[in-house]
Amino acid sequence: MIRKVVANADVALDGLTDGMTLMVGGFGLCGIPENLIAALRKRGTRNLTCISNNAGVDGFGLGLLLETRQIRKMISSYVGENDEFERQMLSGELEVELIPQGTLAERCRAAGAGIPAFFTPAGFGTEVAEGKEVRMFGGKPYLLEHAFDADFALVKAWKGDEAGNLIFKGTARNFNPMMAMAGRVTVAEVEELVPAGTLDPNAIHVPGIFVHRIFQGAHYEKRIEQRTVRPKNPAI
Amino acid sequence: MIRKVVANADVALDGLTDGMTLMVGGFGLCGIPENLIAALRKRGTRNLTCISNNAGVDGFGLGLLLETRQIRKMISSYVGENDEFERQMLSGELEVELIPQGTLAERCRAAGAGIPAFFTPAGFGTEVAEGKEVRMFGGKPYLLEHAFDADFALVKAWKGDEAGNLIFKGTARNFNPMMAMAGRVTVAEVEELVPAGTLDPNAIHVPGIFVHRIFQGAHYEKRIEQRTVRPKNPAI
Amino acid sequence: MALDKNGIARRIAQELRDGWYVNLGIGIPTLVANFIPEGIDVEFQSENGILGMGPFPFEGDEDADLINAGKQTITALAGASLFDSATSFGMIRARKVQLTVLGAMEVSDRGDIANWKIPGRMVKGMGGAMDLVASAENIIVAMQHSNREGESKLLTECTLPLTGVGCVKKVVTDLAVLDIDPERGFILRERAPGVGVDEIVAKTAGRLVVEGAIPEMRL
Amino acid sequence: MALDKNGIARRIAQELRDGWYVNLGIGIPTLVANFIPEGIDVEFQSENGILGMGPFPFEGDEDADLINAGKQTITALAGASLFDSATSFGMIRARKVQLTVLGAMEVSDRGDIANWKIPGRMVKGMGGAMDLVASAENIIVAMQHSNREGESKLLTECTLPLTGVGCVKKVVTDLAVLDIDPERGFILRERAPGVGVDEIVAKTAGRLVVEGAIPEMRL
Repeated sequence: MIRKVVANADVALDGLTDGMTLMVGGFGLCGIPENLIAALRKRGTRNLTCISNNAGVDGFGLGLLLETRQIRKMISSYVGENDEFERQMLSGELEVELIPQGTLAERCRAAGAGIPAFFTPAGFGTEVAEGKEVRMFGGKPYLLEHAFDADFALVKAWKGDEAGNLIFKGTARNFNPMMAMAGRVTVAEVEELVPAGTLDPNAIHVPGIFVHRIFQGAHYEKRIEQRTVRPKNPAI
Repeated sequence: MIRKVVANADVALDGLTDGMTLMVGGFGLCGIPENLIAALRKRGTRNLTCISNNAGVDGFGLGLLLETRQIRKMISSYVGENDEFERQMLSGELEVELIPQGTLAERCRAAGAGIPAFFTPAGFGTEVAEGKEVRMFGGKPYLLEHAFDADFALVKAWKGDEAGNLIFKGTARNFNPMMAMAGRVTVAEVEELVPAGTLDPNAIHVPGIFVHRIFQGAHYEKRIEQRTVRPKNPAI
Repeated sequence: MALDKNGIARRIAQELRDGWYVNLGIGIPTLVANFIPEGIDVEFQSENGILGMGPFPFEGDEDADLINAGKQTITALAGASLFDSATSFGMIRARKVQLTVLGAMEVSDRGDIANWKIPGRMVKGMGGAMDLVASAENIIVAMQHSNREGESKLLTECTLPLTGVGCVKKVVTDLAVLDIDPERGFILRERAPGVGVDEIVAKTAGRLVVEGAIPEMRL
Repeated sequence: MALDKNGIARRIAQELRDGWYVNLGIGIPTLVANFIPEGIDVEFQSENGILGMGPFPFEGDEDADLINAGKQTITALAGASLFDSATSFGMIRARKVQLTVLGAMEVSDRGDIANWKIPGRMVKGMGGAMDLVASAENIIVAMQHSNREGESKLLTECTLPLTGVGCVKKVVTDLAVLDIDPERGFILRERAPGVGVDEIVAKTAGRLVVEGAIPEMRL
């Protein structure tokens, strides 16, 4: 079997240098590569461009890398919930490119599928369309969008095996699979790393060919952003 | 829950009429909708355009619909292994459009993902490129290809539930998921139909939203085209 | 009397049809799930990757790995499925979702919508809204008829940066139900209980068509 | 002496590098899997949707749901994964597969390949070949040096309809190993045991570069 297992998050980031473009999986704080973000903060790599649906919150997720000014540019669909982000953006320290969420997902998917460009309806007639080719299909206008190009993809899965195969849980899947497929170097951290042959080959979400390095995360906090519950019926 | 279960293959084809365009899942004889093909033959619908990677063999798979001259046009990547096909093609009774396999898969995927067109490298410089837009990305030429448009998609899965969720087994997955996503009306036949809530929501290959009708096939022959084996070591 | 948020949600819920897949935006749209009419089966999609979304979990059952697009903890119903963001927006663009309900800052009488950006204010992003409005065949906007300054949100032309062009088919506000005919403008269909047509006319800045007697909503 | 099919496959197997994902075409390429050098770990991809393809099943263990792109029954090794055709060609186009080995009817000295269609004969289709050759960075063609009529298959210009343009980097035939430099043509690297350079020159119709002493293959 092809060897992909690395000892820890620090080793997994070998070769990640200043000025690189990274994809970082997750939706809000759900399914983010916590251990890789922590290691990247420790590593101190600067001037990064991050493609990630959101930008974390103050003190967690990508917010940790914003605090240390390691991120030069964010490419996201939604960046609320983050005071430090807002401060840096308004002061001009941080460059921000906002992209419709489906376009963001499809540009990742295109990169991992060797499709350099595709047409999508999102953003026609809005400022997102500025400078983009518009073409009609079936009487409806579409924009030409391009595949992303990322030096590294940092993703988080529930389970993974030594062959690099990944399985996600719940809505923690989100952007992780497409980013895993898109990275020039893809690093996956998993809650549980198992021997090859343990996972059902039918149930793999990301085939190991897309994953270059894999390790079991030392610790997962898995913070919840909006804890919404209903009371248990006391009568039951 | 949204009601999708139908009694059998005959009912499942309600509304499928002469001249329609169908997607039919499978690779060779692996993962083909056997019961739907049989019902379609019984139904006698004619003048069909079939988008399917292959055209079956004499007496099985789509070969059954070729025998009865129900297919006017095949859109495939490979059509060997079928004498009746060859006869009809050479005599001009059957129209054939050959498409690179990856382009075929991606044109199905595009239809199910609401992407009207995309660029792909396959076929540049060959007769496949004739009449198609060529564009350079990163110094490499690509062809513009369009999403398919299919009135019906007929697919076959291993397990399915009442909500229309599908799970495939082995390489019987092949074109079935993308075709399921692409059909204006998608009909899925499954080896085992189970109540909603039985399948692991993490392990679904095709979410039920794409499947309009589902039923458990009455019988599966699952013919093997090339039975290749190695002898069991008698010493063990 | 003008409807409260639950009233708007309750009226929109009447638009649900059996067998529909529905995407509900954040805010008033989310409340629609609480008013599904008897005998109607619908399934909720959340664009971060779930179909068959259920109610909030019981206290103690929250799972950090199971949230909706508003980042709230949720549950999954029997028959639910989970998928990645590309598949999720694939089903949205391919029009497998029959109804999208979302909020807006402004709607024009040709169906344009603005709901993501106010110049001079911190811009948080469009999230999935641009994909949803550009793709959905059936979009209902849930909003107040007027903004906090008392200005109409139903305009001839949106003044804010657009989210989508010519896409909104129906608007349900605290005062009225209006269809949009791009040729003619807002078509007044129903008024909130006790709200007069005059008030709606006064508070609608865009072209408004009032034909015949306008019935009160039945809630 | 010219190599037999297994000899060609054995020589190509020497090109495998540890950690590569490899796609083997039908025919001679399939045989390459039988000659993986000691200490080299590679994983085989079949474009109908499997990574980690293993050998043929034992008699009685055949599974109709587990075949390769040649429609032969196969097995899956530990660590295998299964996927749909769109994902399969996605990984091919995105260049995740490090080596593609396939047969050909003709190859030109600029790396063009023809292997799918002979005018006047029944055309069966290109299958996945056009996607593979247009995408792969590293393509080795396995074929006989001459066709059944004794004509060279290594040409200045392909006469048959093309499968791909300027994509082949290396050709291994029964007589020789040749690299392709689009500027200079076929570069003779090795000759089959006992085969003379003269024979290779005589049987190569395209531009052929012979520089220095040409070693025999070590098999």
